[in-house]
Amino acid sequence: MPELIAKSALDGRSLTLGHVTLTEAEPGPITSVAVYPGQGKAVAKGLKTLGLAMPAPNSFVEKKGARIVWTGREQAFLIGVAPPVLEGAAVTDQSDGWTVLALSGAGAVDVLARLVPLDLRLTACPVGTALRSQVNHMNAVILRTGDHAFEILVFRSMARTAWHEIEAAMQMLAARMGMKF
Amino acid sequence: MRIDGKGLIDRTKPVRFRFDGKDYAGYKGDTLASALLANDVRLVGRSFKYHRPRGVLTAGSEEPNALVEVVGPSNQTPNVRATMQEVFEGLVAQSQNRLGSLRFDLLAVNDYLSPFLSAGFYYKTFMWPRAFWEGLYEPIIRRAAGLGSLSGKHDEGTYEKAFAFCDVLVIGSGPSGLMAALTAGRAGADVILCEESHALGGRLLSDGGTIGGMAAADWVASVVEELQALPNVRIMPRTTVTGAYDHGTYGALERVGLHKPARPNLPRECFWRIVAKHAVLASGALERPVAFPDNDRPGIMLASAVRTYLNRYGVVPGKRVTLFANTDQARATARELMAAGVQVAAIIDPRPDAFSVEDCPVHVGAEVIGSRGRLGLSGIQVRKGSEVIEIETDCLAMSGGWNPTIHLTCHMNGRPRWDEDLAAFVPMAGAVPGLVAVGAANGSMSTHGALATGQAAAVQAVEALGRKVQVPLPEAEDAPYRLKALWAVEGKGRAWLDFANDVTTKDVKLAAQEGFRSVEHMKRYTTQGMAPDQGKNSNVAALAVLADATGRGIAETGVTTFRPPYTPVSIAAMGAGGRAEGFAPQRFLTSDQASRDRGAPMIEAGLWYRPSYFPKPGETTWRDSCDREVEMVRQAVGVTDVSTLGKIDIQGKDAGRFLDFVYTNTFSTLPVGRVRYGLMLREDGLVLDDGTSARLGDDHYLMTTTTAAAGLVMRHLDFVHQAFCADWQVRFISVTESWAQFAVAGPKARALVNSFLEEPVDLPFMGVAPVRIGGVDGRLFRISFSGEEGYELAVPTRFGEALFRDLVARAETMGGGPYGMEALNVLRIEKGFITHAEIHGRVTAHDIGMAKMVSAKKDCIGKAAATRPGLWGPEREQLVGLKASAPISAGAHLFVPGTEVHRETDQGYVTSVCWSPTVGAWLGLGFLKDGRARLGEKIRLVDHLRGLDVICEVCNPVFHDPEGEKLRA
Amino acid sequence: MRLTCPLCGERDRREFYYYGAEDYLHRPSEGAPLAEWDNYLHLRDNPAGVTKDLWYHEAGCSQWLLVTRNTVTHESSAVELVAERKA
Amino acid sequence: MRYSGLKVITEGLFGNKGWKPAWREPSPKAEYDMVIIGGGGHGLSTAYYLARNHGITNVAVLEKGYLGGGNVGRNTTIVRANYFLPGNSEFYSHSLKLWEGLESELNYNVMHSQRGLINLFHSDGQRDAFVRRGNAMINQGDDAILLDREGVREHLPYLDFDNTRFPIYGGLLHPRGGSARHDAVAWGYARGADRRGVDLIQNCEVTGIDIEGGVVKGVQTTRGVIRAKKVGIVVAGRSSQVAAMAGMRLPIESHILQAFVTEGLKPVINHVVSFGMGHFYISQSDKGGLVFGGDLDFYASYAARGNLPMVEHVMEAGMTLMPMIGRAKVLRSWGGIMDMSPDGSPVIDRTHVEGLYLNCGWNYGGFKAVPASGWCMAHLMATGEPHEVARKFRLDRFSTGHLLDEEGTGSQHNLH
Repeated sequence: MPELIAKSALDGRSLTLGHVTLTEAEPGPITSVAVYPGQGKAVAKGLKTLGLAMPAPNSFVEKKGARIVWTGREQAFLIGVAPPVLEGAAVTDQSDGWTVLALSGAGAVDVLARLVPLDLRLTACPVGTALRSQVNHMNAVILRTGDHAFEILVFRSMARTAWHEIEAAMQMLAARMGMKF
Repeated sequence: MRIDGKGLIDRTKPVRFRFDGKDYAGYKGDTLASALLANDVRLVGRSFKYHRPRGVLTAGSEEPNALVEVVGPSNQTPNVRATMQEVFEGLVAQSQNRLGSLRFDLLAVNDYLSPFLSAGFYYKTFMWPRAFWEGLYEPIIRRAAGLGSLSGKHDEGTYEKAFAFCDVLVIGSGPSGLMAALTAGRAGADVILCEESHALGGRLLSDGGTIGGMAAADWVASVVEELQALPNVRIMPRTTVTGAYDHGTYGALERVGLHKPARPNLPRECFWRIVAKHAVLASGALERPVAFPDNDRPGIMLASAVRTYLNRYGVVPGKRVTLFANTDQARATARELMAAGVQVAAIIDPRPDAFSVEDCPVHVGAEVIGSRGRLGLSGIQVRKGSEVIEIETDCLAMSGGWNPTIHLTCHMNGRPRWDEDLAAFVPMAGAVPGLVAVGAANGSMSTHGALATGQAAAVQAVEALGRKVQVPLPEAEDAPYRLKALWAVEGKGRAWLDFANDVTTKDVKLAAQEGFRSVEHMKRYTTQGMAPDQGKNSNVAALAVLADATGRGIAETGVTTFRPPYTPVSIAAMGAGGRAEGFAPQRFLTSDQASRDRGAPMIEAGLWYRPSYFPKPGETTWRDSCDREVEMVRQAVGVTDVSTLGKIDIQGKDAGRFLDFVYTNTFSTLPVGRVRYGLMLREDGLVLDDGTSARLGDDHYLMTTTTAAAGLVMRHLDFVHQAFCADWQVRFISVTESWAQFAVAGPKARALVNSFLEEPVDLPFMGVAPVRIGGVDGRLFRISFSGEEGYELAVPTRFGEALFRDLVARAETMGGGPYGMEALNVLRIEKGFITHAEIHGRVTAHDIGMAKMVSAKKDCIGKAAATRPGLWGPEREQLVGLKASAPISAGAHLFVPGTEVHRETDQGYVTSVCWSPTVGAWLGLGFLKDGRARLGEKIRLVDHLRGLDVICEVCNPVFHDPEGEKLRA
Repeated sequence: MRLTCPLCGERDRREFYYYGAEDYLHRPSEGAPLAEWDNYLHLRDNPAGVTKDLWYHEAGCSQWLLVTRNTVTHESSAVELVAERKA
Repeated sequence: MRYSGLKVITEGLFGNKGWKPAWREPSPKAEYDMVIIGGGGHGLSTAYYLARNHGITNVAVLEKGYLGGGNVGRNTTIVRANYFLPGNSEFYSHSLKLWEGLESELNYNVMHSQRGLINLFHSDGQRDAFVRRGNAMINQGDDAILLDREGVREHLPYLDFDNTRFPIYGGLLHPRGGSARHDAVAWGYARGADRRGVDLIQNCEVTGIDIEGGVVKGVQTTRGVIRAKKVGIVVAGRSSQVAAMAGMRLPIESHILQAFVTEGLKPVINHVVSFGMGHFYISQSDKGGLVFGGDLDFYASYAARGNLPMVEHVMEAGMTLMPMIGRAKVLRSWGGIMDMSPDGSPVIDRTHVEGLYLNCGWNYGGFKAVPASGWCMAHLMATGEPHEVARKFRLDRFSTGHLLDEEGTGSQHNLH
């Protein structure tokens, strides 16, 4: 039985247009950690082995390539590293459930302003912010990873729609730029 | 005509455009209206009912008359305000609502029939003979009614929507708006300044005067320059704030590309949703016409409009201008015209105590009582005491004072307040939380009043944000605003209130006479205020006439409700992104491309796309392929992608207990490595969904839901968990997207599956086990939706496409292959398995023969409500199988043979149907009154829509392998 | 319209799913008479004024929220997590 | 005063001075045989049919605002009889028959235009559901035709057949479906009731219901006490508030339903069209405006105004289905207060108080029900027995489980 070949939803696609770049990122493992009631301490012990802890709401923490993202009440996604043994939590592999789109460049905030009902400017959304919201009609987890950079997690089966909608916003903004000069 | 030395247009940039087939020239910065007036074109449209000639009345978005169609390369836009459409090279526009040419509109005959077409006439006639309404009268009325025309072609234009957030939203960039933005901007607040026009400054661009010792236009330029330099201020020209919604949310429409030829990806318009902590309404005021007899001829305009065309566009709408106004401020129009060398024939001022200093005839205590000129003004009659004066004039500038632009403050049902001194409605403070009206919008009519109130509102907002600011107030004119209200002038001839909908003062009086005395009744009966200008030019005058006709004060008569949008907004802008596939996300299977490569038509299943069938050469209809695929599964082996089914990973000590609470049957006793079919009810006792749940470990279950109900079930589980068992040791998350899952069914299924496993496994029916496939950890379930020996093989989604291609290729070497939704449907009908066609939200466990699955030993969601008497008994329609030799159809109804086919004799209906190659007959599933007690009966199936009337046999829904030997082989 | 989720912060209404009045939290105990179920499922105060109802932060943290708000002015004065609500 | 084309001409020749008020404006008497609370479409038609069918004219209709100011003035004016559950199908069938004679019955042009209503479907499953509905309509004696994709294209060529997100499989054509002028229906029934002696009393809000020994005695109002032997509650979105005055808690939740009208356009849409994959329905009024609506705002509210998320969803639905309306501009948006019931069907029934009757639960469908609702409420109040076609609209059906759930979405009030 030959090895099964892996394929990402968008085959690592990339696009640069009007000061903004959109690429499909390769996040590595994604694991959901959901703490059982009263089991916070046990889980903290497990996470400490990675130098991490359950993150505060709307935030994510990154240490040596391992990132832990707040995704709900007593719940987080561990990204980029294999999960340690975690007593006191429901641990579920989510690696294949999400497509991660990296959006960077000076116009990134303006692009997302076309699709996300949130203030994503640096003042309101500093580096280290993790917001569960929407990209147009799709649920998404939005990470502010740099002064001009975001990573957006969408359901893998909707990756094409997410890409198409972000690209359309980039094209309209580029056309607006063209109009000014 | 164009005059020199005036206007903010760019005379170095001529622009050619076309109107009604004729070419004209204007300049960059002109609107279509100013450019037409520069070319002495006064007639631009025809009114709605009487098709009277219409000319430009205003210089802004409140224009009721100059509505034109702008014709683009691939589409046209109706009802465009010529006063807002900036001219660009190659602009093509045409007048609308005319039969024949604009000068000779055949429908103008209606004007001669006007005595018979007064307000509400159509309610009193057209009733006889009945067929004539739809056959004759309505088509004629619809043809004459309406204004502009849609092209009927798809709107391929680019449109955009966007969100914005700020501390202070300033609406309008006149003196009060600029002062508010400057104050808040200097305080470092996060400011958005929206301006409807393409240039900032509001009426300062027309009224001139000085601010802080500088010419108004220079002051505007200096403030705008400073605002543009402030990083915390965003200026949004060509953007109208159209609606105030809850909690500081505002809708705004930006005209992005309408002033340019179409360009790829450049949006025509962008609809903004702006969230503001504080908002300052600096929308100014709109000048009021006066309802004197025949006040609607082209050439009769608002005084401020004449002044704007002069100062902002260097255009004078006539050669001999007269002014009819009841305020001191309006005199400026006459003085500035004279200063520009334009002849002013006369000033008519109804105020007996008015001054007269201008060196032209000034008639004090006089009123205009009539006008002449078929397609444009040529003269007016003026009454002064008992004397009537005839004046030759081709442009009459009129002003009945000003109405503060209060609309946004009323968008949350807030009623405005009548101010007797201003003779106008002003906003009720706090009517919209967080919104403060300033300047003329709040009745402060002078430039000083505007600057002061604009600054004060900004200071209040800034201090609420915890900031401090000190901005000196520049000195400006603070003339008193003194007027004697003048709504209408008695006289021979009709006096027009609503220029577009042709509503006269007589119509308003007729409404009162016929009992339509409430202002809401009057509006609906006369259609006053229901035209494109939304009553901006007529509402207040009309209710004043109504108040007078019903012996009440204006305050007591009250005003109708302003509602969004402030100015009309295109459906395409508010629906931006919705066109074509943008309306809803698309979800693709990993096997999508492989299926399309095999020519499978993909059909919608919720948001997903699933293959319908896999045509082979020589197969002409879907049935050919479907029958083959069914036989292939029954005799060899079939592969199909089932990844769309909802999959929810449930863990914790109380996971089993939780499943017991949401399923009717018991899962806490399910052994590890086994799978069980579960039925889930809504709390009202009717079936919500069904599916299998597997126990992967002591504290680990995997629930499967139908594709249709995946989101519904997830939300339901979250509610039950958080509302009733938040403290239980159970957590769950969707893994639908994490696994690609393929059903393998048929006599050779086991052989095919084992050929993929690193170690073959002997799985009992309804068993589950972890497996290794091609170096990958997967799961194998032994469950069947086809009735054949069946498995479902799941691997992480990234390997889905590879596994599907390999599975299908190998299946084909064994006489099998892929099968689609049509075959899947036939297989499950043959086996009597239900889908949401059967559990359509109105059926109980009893109805589908699963009452015994409702465990007696435990409570569960829906169990109690399911005991309601109306949900039991022979009257209920129960799930049955139907078999027939002739074609039958889903949606048909069932009757006892020989009875009359009518609602009272209706015995039930058919939900699913197929031709069964396995059984060699037409099979169906349906619901029949007391069905389970009538197996073996003959029943008559009637489908009027498809012309079917077939006798069927009522039978057990499981047609194929009722004992299930194949499943357990 | 905006709603403040206790975890995610203030969000546009489009991120939430509305279920109904808080009556849905008071599920009758096992064996309760059908009249209690009629109350639980159907009968409502439906006030024109302050009420408490159930919203689900569907696009956010998937938490069910108990919101105290006014059905005439749409003002919302308090929001708490159903999972952590006071008894 | 009878209305007719001839009258319009004769009056027109004499300056229209002769037109009389469409209804009197009496002040309330101390006592009536019957009082109807609510001067909307259903209240006015109830009063009209009490007088016409049962000769009961000592009746007052009490309206807190102006006649026809509630939902009858805020809907998208669609008239249809395409329900499929027994209990509903006969009621709406009866209503449509009453609509078809309404102009001559009321001597008032309500502009009922049967231009045909098409419910589009976008999947095999949805087709079968509409076939079940169409057959039920024919079994009830009404009209339904199944159109395939090309059949829909013939009627509605402007739909987006190529790119729409949910392809058009076909449609269920209901030829007798159509629209009417909503205000004219309220005014027609008001004038009709007034001419038969019913007192229409505006600006008269009911503040209390007097009950002695389980029997209704009359009502308290802002214009004094009015005694009556029988009282009908016909106030749609305010049903809970008025029923509470009689100590009743109703299975009703009030919700906002937004509607929209565009600027006037030349004829471009000649049917009523309903989209199957998102609540969107549209028709063009005789004045040329496109009148359309969609879903509720989905939260309980009495604000009679909605918010942007649902506005945008409706516009997006319009753009995916018929992008040709993109350049039509929305002139006005407004909201009605819908009395949503747990199964989407209405209540026309007695109450636990003798002489007090309840008419509510109209969800999305109140406008087309105006004639039959009045007919059946009048029959119930006059005879004490429910009319045959409204027999299943019982108040207790939710506790007994005899549901009429057309949408099949269960007891959640806002899902119907």
